[in-house]
Amino acid sequence: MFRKILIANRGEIAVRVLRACREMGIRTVAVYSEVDRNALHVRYADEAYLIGPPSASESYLVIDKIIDIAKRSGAEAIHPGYGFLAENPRFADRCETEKIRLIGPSAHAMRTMGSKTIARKTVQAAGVPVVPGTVEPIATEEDVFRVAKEIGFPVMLKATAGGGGKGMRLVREEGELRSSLRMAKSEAKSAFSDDSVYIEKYIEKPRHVEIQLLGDRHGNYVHLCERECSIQRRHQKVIEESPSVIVTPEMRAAMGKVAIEAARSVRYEGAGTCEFLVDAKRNYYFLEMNTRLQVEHPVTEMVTGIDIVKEQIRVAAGEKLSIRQEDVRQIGHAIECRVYAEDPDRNFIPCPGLVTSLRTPGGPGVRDDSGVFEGFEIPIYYDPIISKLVAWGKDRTEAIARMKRALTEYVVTGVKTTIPFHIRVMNNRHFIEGNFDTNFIDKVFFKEEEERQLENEDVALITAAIQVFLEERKRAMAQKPAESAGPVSMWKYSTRPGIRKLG
Amino acid sequence: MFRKILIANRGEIAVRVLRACREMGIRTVAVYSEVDRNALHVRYADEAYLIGPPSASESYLVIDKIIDIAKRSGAEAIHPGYGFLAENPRFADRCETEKIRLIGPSAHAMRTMGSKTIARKTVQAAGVPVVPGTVEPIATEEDVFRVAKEIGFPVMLKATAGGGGKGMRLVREEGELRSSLRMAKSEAKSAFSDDSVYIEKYIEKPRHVEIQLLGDRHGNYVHLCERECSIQRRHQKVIEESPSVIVTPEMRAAMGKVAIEAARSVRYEGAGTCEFLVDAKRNYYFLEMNTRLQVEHPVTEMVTGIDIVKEQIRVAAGEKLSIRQEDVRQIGHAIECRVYAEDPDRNFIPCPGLVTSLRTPGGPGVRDDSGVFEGFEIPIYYDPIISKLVAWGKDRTEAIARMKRALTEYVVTGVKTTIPFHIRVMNNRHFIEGNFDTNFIDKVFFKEEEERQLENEDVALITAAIQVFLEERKRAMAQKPAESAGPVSMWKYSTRPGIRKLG
Amino acid sequence: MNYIGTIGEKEVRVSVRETGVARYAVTIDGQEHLVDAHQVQSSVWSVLYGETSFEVDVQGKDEEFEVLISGDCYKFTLMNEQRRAMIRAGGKGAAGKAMVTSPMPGKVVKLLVKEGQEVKADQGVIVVEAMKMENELKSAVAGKVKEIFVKEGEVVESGAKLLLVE
Amino acid sequence: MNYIGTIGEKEVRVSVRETGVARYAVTIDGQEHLVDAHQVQSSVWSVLYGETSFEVDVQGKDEEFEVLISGDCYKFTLMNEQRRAMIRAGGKGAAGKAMVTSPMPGKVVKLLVKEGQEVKADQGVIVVEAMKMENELKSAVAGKVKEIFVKEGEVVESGAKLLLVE
Repeated sequence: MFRKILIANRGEIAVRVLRACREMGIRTVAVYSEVDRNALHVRYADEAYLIGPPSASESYLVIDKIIDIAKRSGAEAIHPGYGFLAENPRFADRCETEKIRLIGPSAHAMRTMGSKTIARKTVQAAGVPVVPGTVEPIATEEDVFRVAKEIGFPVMLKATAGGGGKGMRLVREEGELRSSLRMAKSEAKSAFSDDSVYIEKYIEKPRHVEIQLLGDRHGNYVHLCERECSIQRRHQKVIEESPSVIVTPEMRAAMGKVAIEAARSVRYEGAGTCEFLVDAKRNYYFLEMNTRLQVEHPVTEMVTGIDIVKEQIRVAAGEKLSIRQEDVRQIGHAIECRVYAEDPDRNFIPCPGLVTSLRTPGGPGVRDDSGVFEGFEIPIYYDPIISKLVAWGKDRTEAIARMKRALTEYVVTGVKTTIPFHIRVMNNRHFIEGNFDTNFIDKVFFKEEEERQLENEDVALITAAIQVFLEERKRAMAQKPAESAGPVSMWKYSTRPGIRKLG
Repeated sequence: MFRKILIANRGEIAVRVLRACREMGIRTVAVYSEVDRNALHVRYADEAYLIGPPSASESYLVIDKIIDIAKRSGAEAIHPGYGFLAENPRFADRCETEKIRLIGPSAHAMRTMGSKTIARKTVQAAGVPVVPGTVEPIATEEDVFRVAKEIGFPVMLKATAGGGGKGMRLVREEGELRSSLRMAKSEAKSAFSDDSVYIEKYIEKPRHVEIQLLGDRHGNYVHLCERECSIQRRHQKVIEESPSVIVTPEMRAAMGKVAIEAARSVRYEGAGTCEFLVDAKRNYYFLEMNTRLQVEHPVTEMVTGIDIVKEQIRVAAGEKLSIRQEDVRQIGHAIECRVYAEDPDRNFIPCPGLVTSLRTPGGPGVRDDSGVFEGFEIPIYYDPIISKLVAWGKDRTEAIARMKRALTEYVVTGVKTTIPFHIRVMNNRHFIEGNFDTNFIDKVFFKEEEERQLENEDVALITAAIQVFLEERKRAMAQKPAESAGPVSMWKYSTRPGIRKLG
Repeated sequence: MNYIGTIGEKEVRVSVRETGVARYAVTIDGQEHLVDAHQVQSSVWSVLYGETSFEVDVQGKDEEFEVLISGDCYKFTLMNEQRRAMIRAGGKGAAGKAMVTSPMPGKVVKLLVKEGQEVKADQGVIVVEAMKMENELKSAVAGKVKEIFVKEGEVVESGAKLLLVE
Repeated sequence: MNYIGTIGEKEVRVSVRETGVARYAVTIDGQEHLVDAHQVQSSVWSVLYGETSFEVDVQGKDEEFEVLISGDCYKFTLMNEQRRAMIRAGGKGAAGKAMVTSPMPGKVVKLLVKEGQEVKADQGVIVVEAMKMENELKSAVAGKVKEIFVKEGEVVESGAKLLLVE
């Protein structure tokens, strides 16, 4: 087993990996940019190295710097988390050259699956159904227009190197195509340093179901059942759960088998995920394979009891998987809500800033994977994720009730968060009934929300008025003695009952 | 099912019950004393009623007040938590008279099991082995001396109405007997309004193992396996775990069966616990039955996935138990550390006060049941419990590693806590090996701790020195301009590099 | 103290009177509400209205409030009566409709218009990146770009003026 | 700044110099240590000593410190050199050995001695209850009870003088 691991990431996922290492007795090395000096990952690690300015392209994305720190610190392995260098085959190549173990699949597996077009080709060849579309990146604007018209609108533009909703645009009609293409390419360029995009037919009312996989160097594979991630905004997952309400045992077994075949085709090692779109008739189409730890891995951990990060580390060290397929049990139901520093009432605009107070939920069946603390300034440079809140219940009903309970306990002030949004989703009839698809948030939820009557307007107004009242009095108290500093004005104040106490 | 429940308690256990109610969609009524206005249980409840001054005997223990609030609020049931009125048969009687459902066993069960002497008699009659000693409270000081000499020292003095280590004293030799008796009686009087005590033979090197039970009104019983609670200080449990390292499957089945028989003998309803002492040869002796929800119930919830509080509420509403014995599975291993506001380095002296900062641990397998928040003033009037931290792992090794990891993440400042103590226990070789008894903390652990070399004295000294340095400079900056308010002195300061920045 | 609350189109008169320690009588359009309100954590209040318990998070900037109760967000303005009278008299507060401001801290990635250019209502005029997402900001009104206050590549604060359309 | 640290029987000389933003050179008995130290939450510090990362909780009252690192508690005093010189000259700090003080806030349940009574070292003299646990406090020295400052039933603060044995 490794004695020391470098975690080439920040925020909640760096903390997640640090926790696994600490529990395994492995020493940890954190890297941090100038704005992250006080971040939790720096404080939880055994060692921490500064790697440059805030911009990720000058710090967390610089391969040379990460490799240099790994060597200086004597780290034998690097865990890339998700994002940043996690699916960068050049980084995987470099680690191999430098004889540092990258905790993840081979560069070959990354390249094959990382290019969505090659991945589609590979999987299609193995007989797995894929969504109609191009299998090559599209070179010119003319081609984009031509192919889009061939497949027929609506179409999806997707970054070849993409992930996490970046570089992705839904185009409903030809008039939107040009500007969407520009945005998708520009986002792709800045997120992945690669602006190539491809086109897919857009499937109406699809549900997003994915299979979590683990593989080792010895050719063993297990799947850890499915997660459903249909609750999305801007094509980015915000709520995930396991099991999925639409997946039957037969479907689970079939999808698991297909996913393992896909993994086997690239001799996949470590943790990975095959994503599928499922249409209204429960047909599933391979979408892509994520060759990294997923943001939403905790829901699978909650229902299976398997620590996916520890398994990643073990197989990277050459060990065999500690579980066989028949040991995998999906017990109860887990839901994850991604808590972002965003304003859900203003189209999820990012709201970085200082966390002025924080109260995390606790009690039975609740897990919070957080990267912030009271007094932390959420930087503008990175993903605005605050934490991932996960609730487990013996069934979906209990999991939803528990999640709602935990969300109402969760207090984050100073920045706007998606917590209120999640509470409203947990209260939504369609969500509770399991009746939704990937368009649910944009198309159904917000419309229903607009019509909902709010109950406590009086209490809101009363409390705000009291706060204003006290603030005004405080200001008055602070100014008055200075302005007319005579004893008379002081006396005048002190005779008004109750005033002094609270000034 | 009930529509509204009153929770006649405070702190973490009130919060625990509130969480269950909220998840079940039941409205909640909190009661609070004058010092608890801002407490979490008041804020998490749907309704909250002031019931008097801080002293529990004028608030949380006053039956009339609790009943009055239940009626005013329209609560159909009362959950008493643990402590306060939880095992008070007069309260149970009163609830019955008033037609309010008490979530707990009948007054008869409480009376039988609540008197340790009657309980011993009852169980002994059924052939269950009990610890040698008196079965009646002892009337006079002379009798105490006579019986103690008959059984032979060491003996335990125990309050007949006791629990939680209160009114309990170990007496090793005759010379200590008189003062110990006085203390035990006085504590028993103030804690339970009943100063009667009895004597038991003290079993050397015993381990404390208990069986969690559930029973319903329809005569169904299940046991939820064992917890081991041998890590105690002042005869009070501080660390609990499930399973116990010394319990074999056969022993578990046998103890479970005996415990169910004990419960059946009083037609026990709800959640209860049979406590046993286990000697070095794995003989077990019935100690007592706790007719309430135990502090340490979460470890059982973590390994069985059963929400004990919800089951309590369901059976109190007349429903059948939702689980059969064959459904109960003990999966993995869970450990609980009770985090108290106490100074472990000064004989666990209580340290009430203001919680100036708080960071709760998170991540996989961690549950925190807390009753405090940043800015809360832990009152001097009640148990100094801050929270119960529980870690689950696939085996004991992982649970210990995870607990240690979680404890080092846990930050509570402003009051001293037992967190450092727990970290040291998790690092202790004997604890890790499972080699301990109820005397471990007092007899072994602290001696070993004294000999342990600390590693980071330099870092401690350096950091304290920096803090003093900055504080002194701040004070100097604040005073200087006022004392010699001329521009010269200001100028003098401003030329010293770096000073202004940090003032 | 007297305040004017504006909730959507509706205006209400609000007054606050302290009746004891942490106790207040708040009158809304003539109806008096008695509450026990404690500020428990930063902007979080524990409010007992009668015996009903609420946790209320009051986020307010200047006179604009967003109040959270159980995941519901209540938006309104609340202004001291005298202050409002003063502002009305001064005639302030009219401008700003045509000002495009940054809704979050971020970096200006691209200007889509030039000074003097005609724009339509709802036309994208500038792209601001925050946390790796690009956000195209639109002009609320049709008109001519009067002034551009930022350059491409510039880092801007939340609320920063970006450009003015008239 | 120069300080004297006292750890058990041992005395060390400590000096602190600021070398940059949140960077310090701390010398302990002549050996210089360079650290990067940020106060991140109340009394909690994030310290990078070289590249090794520590979370350090510094609880200090007057000159007495209890510092927590990974569950280990380091106790010592740290005093400004000049201040210590002054105190030594003034001859303060001798008394207090025979004073029984309350180690926690609580209520005096029972006085076990009367004024004028002879007590042995380690003899219980007073019972203080906090959080329903009774704590018998002992006299550190043998002698006579000179003065009792509290009555039974009285609520006392942490550190309150209870009685004096001479």
